[in-house]
Amino acid sequence: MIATVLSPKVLRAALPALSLLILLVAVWYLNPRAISPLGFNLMFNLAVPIALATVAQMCVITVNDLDLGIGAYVGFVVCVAATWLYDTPLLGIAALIGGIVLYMAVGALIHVRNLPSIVVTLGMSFVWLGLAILVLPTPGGKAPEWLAALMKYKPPAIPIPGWGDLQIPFPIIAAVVIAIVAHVLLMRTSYGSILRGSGGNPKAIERAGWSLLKTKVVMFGAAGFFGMLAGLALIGLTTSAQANVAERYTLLSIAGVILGGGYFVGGRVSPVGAVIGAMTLTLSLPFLTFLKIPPDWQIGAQGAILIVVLALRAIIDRLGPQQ
Amino acid sequence: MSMGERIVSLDGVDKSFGAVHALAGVDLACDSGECLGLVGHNGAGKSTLMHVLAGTLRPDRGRILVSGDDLTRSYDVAVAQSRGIRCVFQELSLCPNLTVAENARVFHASLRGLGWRRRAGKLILDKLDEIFPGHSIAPGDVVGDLGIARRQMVEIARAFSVTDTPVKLVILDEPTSSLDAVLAGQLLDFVKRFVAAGGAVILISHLLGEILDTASRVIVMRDGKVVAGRPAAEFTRDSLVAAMGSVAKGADESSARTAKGREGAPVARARPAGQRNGAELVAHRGEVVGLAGLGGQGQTEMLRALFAAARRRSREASVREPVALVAGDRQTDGIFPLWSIEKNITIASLRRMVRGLLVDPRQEAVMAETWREKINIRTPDVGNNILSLSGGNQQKALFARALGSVAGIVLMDDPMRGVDIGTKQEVYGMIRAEAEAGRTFIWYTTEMDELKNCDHVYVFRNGRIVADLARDELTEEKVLHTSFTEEAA
Amino acid sequence: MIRDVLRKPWLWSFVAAFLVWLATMAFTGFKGGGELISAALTFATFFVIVGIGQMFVFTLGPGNVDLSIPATMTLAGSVAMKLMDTQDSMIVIGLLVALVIGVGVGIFNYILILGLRIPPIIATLSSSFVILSAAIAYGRGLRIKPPPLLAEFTTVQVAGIPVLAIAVVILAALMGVVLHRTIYGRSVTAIGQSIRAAGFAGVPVERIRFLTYVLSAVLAALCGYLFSGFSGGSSLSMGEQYLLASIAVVVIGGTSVAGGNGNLPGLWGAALFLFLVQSMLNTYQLSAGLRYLATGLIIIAVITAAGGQKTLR
Amino acid sequence: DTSDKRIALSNNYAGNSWRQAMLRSWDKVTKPAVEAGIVAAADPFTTAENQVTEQAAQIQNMVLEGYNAIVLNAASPDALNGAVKEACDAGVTVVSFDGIVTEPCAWRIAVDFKQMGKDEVLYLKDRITEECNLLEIRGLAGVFVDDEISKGIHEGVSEYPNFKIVGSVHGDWDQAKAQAAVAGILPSLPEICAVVTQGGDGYGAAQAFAAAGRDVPLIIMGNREDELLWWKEQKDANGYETMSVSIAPGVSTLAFWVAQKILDGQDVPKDLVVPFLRIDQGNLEDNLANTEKGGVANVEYSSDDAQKVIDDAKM
Ligand SMILES: Nc1ncnc2c1ncn2[C@@H]1O[C@H](COP(=O)(O)OP(=O)(O)OP(=O)(O)O)[C@@H](O)[C@H]1O
Ligand SMILES: Nc1ncnc2c1ncn2[C@@H]1O[C@H](COP(=O)(O)OP(=O)(O)OP(=O)(O)O)[C@@H](O)[C@H]1O
Ligand SMILES: [Mg+2]
Ligand SMILES: [Mg+2]
Repeated sequence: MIATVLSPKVLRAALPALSLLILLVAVWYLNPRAISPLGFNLMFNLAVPIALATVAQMCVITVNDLDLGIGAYVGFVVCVAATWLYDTPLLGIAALIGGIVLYMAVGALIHVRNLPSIVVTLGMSFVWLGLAILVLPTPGGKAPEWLAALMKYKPPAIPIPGWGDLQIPFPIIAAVVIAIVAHVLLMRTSYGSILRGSGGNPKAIERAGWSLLKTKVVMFGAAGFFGMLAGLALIGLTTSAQANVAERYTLLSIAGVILGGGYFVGGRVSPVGAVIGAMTLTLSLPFLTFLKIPPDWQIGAQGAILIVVLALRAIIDRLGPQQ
Repeated sequence: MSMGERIVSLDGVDKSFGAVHALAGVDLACDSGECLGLVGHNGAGKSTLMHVLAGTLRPDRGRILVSGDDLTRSYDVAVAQSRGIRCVFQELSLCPNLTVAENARVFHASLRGLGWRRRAGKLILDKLDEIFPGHSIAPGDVVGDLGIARRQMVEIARAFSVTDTPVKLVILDEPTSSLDAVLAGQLLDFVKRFVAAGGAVILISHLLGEILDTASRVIVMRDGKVVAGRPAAEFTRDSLVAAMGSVAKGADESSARTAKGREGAPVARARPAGQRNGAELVAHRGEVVGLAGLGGQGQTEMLRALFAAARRRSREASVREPVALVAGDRQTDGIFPLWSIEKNITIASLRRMVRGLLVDPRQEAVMAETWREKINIRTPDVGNNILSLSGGNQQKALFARALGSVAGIVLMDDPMRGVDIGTKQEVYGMIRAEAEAGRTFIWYTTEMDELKNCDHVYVFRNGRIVADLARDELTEEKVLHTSFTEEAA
Repeated sequence: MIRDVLRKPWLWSFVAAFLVWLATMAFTGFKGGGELISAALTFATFFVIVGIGQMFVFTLGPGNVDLSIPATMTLAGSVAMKLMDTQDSMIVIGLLVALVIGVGVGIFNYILILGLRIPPIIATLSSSFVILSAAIAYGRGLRIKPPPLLAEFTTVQVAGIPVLAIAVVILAALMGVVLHRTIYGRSVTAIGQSIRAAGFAGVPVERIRFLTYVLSAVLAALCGYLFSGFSGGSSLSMGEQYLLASIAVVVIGGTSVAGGNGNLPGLWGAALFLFLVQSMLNTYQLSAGLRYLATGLIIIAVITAAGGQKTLR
Repeated sequence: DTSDKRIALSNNYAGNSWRQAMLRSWDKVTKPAVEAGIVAAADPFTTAENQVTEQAAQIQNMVLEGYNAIVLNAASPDALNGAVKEACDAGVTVVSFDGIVTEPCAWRIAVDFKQMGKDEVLYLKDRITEECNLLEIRGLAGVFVDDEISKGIHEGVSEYPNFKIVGSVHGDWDQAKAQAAVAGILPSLPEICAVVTQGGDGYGAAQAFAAAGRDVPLIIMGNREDELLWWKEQKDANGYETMSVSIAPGVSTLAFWVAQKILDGQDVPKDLVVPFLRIDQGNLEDNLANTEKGGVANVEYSSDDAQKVIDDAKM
């Protein structure tokens, strides 16, 4: 029993959660006040858009592609939301749908012409940034009230007899919902198998009579959709926009997918892991703030923490035969 | 299903790949209730023909009729499936990242809605139980974690599983190449039952015994044409070989080899990790050492341990000469898919071909050309991409890679997978000659015929050596006996 | 013969670069065409240097990428400049130190990749943060001038052609020979197609991967050294544009992202193309938004025209 | 009394010499202040890349860590408003400088960037009266500071019709990028008589002109040492004349003192203004002598300077 629980396979699956837990303990050690509803709110609310962007990236990675444009796209959504969606909601909605459609078109183009996704999405990152600057040439704009309100939502406390009120922070609820939705869609539905299979062995999927064009378009469409949600969540938090606000999401989202146990090729991804990966990355920032490193080395410490978290993987791999 | 009903017929099918005329006016018909055996040398066009039949390749010319309807124009995978035609391809078609059950779902569009996972698992598990009793595969296993034999089993079971459309015809392209004798026997028994119940099977194999034993009718292909087609009973092993265009060599010629005395220090020795007693594998210079037993009993691991020991210190094994390996899983461990045949052959011998600091392209060309002729790799040009070769010819290229290298020890992981009978005989001869000249071979095979070429055979079971047979002790009974019952060796 | 050339994947990048040059010239009435080419050659040179290393890394197969190039450039540049302190006599020592830094970074990256089994993209990203921190701690962002002789070497031109560009053309040709004709190059392409098959074919996989990451870091360090000399000193942000550029140059140049298929002439075409697109859009005086938009669309158009890889079976 | 108060510096970018000088000035001024017991702590923090989202997270973490005041050089004037508001709600004093924020609850120590751009043209107007083609080098597209300076320049140009902007490129406040951008556009441009810049790009422009074999025009500089040095060389060789303007990195120390005074209970107006640091032909040598090798011309502020700025604003 214990042997199965501690088997490398199980440990590897539990690794993302384990890393997050270790980091949480470290944060708690440095600053006990942070482990509180307010603390979780402050530490994790920016994890919501990152988690959504990570799920978007994961959709693309599932079909063996990489999206280098997701950060710029989230920036585009932020700009549209802070301008058109605020002033003329219908136009805003149309632009957001247009964004998703463009994402699907990119997926179709990549499949039909058999193009390397890295270059196409790199090109798209310039396109999104350009569109964002055209929509909002200088920083500004205003978040639609409902979005700001949603992101500030405080769920009602749950009274627990003999202990007090349990206030579950909104970011935690949001992360759980995102993880469950993505997991069900990709891992539990029957078409989800086809989507992942088209990353694992596209030829086999095609030979079984499925359209690879469709799987690609669906996955890029899903990436566009989750990317859009990421942008909306972000503008709800920042309440005001700037074109390059989410540039960093591109690398963060890739790191999140990998931290969450995903691989670049072969359709091997884990939605729950990806969300946890995103939260781990987010949590590394407060950890570093509480650590009070001299500014010269603060940037390096961010690298070091990524290394440490990922090194856990090596330790577990050493325990048993590798895949 | 009624017997003798025409399921599918191909009329004058033509297919070319560039300069290669893979199919030249092939006619083929298959009726329900028959098992059609399809044989032919490597590159004869068997797989290409099956791709046409399965709808994955469109022929350049010719007609396709299914149950009497001319479907030439609209024929594709979906149409073939809706008409009950299934295919297990030579190169496996499972998604390694999905579970066994999910792979079943990929095949059956109707497996959806609530509870699809459970239904898919039951579907594939029932079929596996039916074909390969005692298989120990669970629906939740991820396919990538399974060995090549198990993957093949899953793929076969999947092809026979039924949801909404009945299965009329199943094409099996070298289904036994990765299975050991027991599993192959189970499969062929099942094929017989399936056919007896009114189904149809097209069976491709280079093991002529299997074909003669299982098929009701046999079709022989040569250079893209059907050259013979008669009831199986009218063929003998020799007439079949003759029809394929290979010169049959007497099987006894290989037994002419006499046992060598074992003396001096061995060039390789190894002990399986789980070995309890003192038994170990020992190979002397110039020996052909066989690893026998059922599939997946640790033979591959032994070869990998020996291979690793040649590079770094290892507790399990020690090796005193450079080694080369002919991998068992051609697709993932063998070929370099972007390279030409030539580069695929020379990769292990580049060190010899360096002039100054650079690899000499002329020497490369010479080596590739030499081996093309030596083991008859069918291609107009060794500069062509490796994937343009048929499966068996790809395997020959891998052979050339290992035999052409300077390695003193050649490890072979069931290397004859998909190699036609004529070539096999030639390769056996070559191995014997090389051994004579001082090269050592360690050869994992599940075929008795091949073990007869060995000087010394170790039988594996459960990851351990259970028998150690010198050449004069080697009999089929002994190998089978020790493969199944554990006893101290 | 002509058919062969037409099928080369790198051809498209040169065609694209030429078309962009024509489009720019159409705007100015063919004034300053030569100057523009000479400027393009100058800046493309630096893209090509890092592009070579990145290309070898890409050729190792999917998932392999070096994101630490910008930070390595910065560290090597700032350490070398501070050490040389504008003295001509220190030029060689500065170069050696820069190269040693490259080797060190390569080793560090590879320890993360092999020893800690961190996927290269994250490993090199993390190490780039550490390297940048080292550069900050050492150089404090101060901009020390290069020795005059180094500045001279990196900027001098012969008949409008920068000497450095000529040197790098030779370097690229040499690396092309290394890729296609040496055992090392063959091993890199083998690993890129199938790391397992390469191992079983006797390729020393880990040693080759190690050498490749070191090569990439050394070239980045060399680029940092030369570029500091060229632009009048190092700065902490000098590598920034080289992250995307090194990737773009490799893939637009026709190297397969799936690995196993490197391509050197294409680096030059793509590097020239990237620079010329920027100057074309600047010349057209488009607004920043339109300029980004056009850059993206042009990149996508070029890659679409060049087409993807065909697959057999 | 603020001896038990803790102040944090939130910086969003450390990748150029200006930011490095800013961090050093902070260190130089706050360390003695902490030692003297004026405040309990003055910790600097910086993010890895110039990103709004990371800085927002950083501010939130500072609130959690319990700082009494946050001195902020913001990556965006608006996009941090959410985080700043949260800090204010938690009772933290927020003082923004250089990159200021629009959130009303925060204090702003602003530089009139628009005026800075306009001043460049005003300087040119005094020097050049004939027809003159200008090349504009801008900063990072989509960023507030870039937009403001550019607006000022264009406003100035529209007032003096002898000036015409014939080309405009983005140099992202980086010598190397500016050099590449100028080199790329130069072949297509007519004779340029002056270059208007935003700081940190003048030397790159001079290099590009020299490489193209063109006459080096009048280039407005941005207080970097290499720019001043180059100017000095030209001045000694051929009497080259220009001016140099930028904001002093030491403004972070001004923000520190302002935050300290707010914590001390002083009534400080929300909007304060600091002048930019301008170097002219006459005081070039003095400034050059005071500038660190490879650094930026700088001034640091004392508590008294801060008091003076506050008092000025109250008038
Ligand atoms: N995609 C392709 N491109 C080029 N040539 C091909 C391709 N597919 C098959 N061929 C060629 O067509 C011929 C027939 O190949 P096929 O795979 O049908 O042979 P086979 O009879 O199945 O042989 P084996 O027993 O070795 O599997 C061979 O010469 C092969 O090289
Ligand atoms: N392509 C592969 N990827 C990962 N692991 C593999 C692969 N092929 C084999 N293995 C692993 O190697 C071990 C041996 O499997 P394999 O089926 O190759 O053994 P075998 O002795 O050659 O048996 P068989 O004759 O049935 O193929 C198994 O643990 C299997 O999971
Ligand atoms: Mg075949
Ligand atoms: Mg095997």
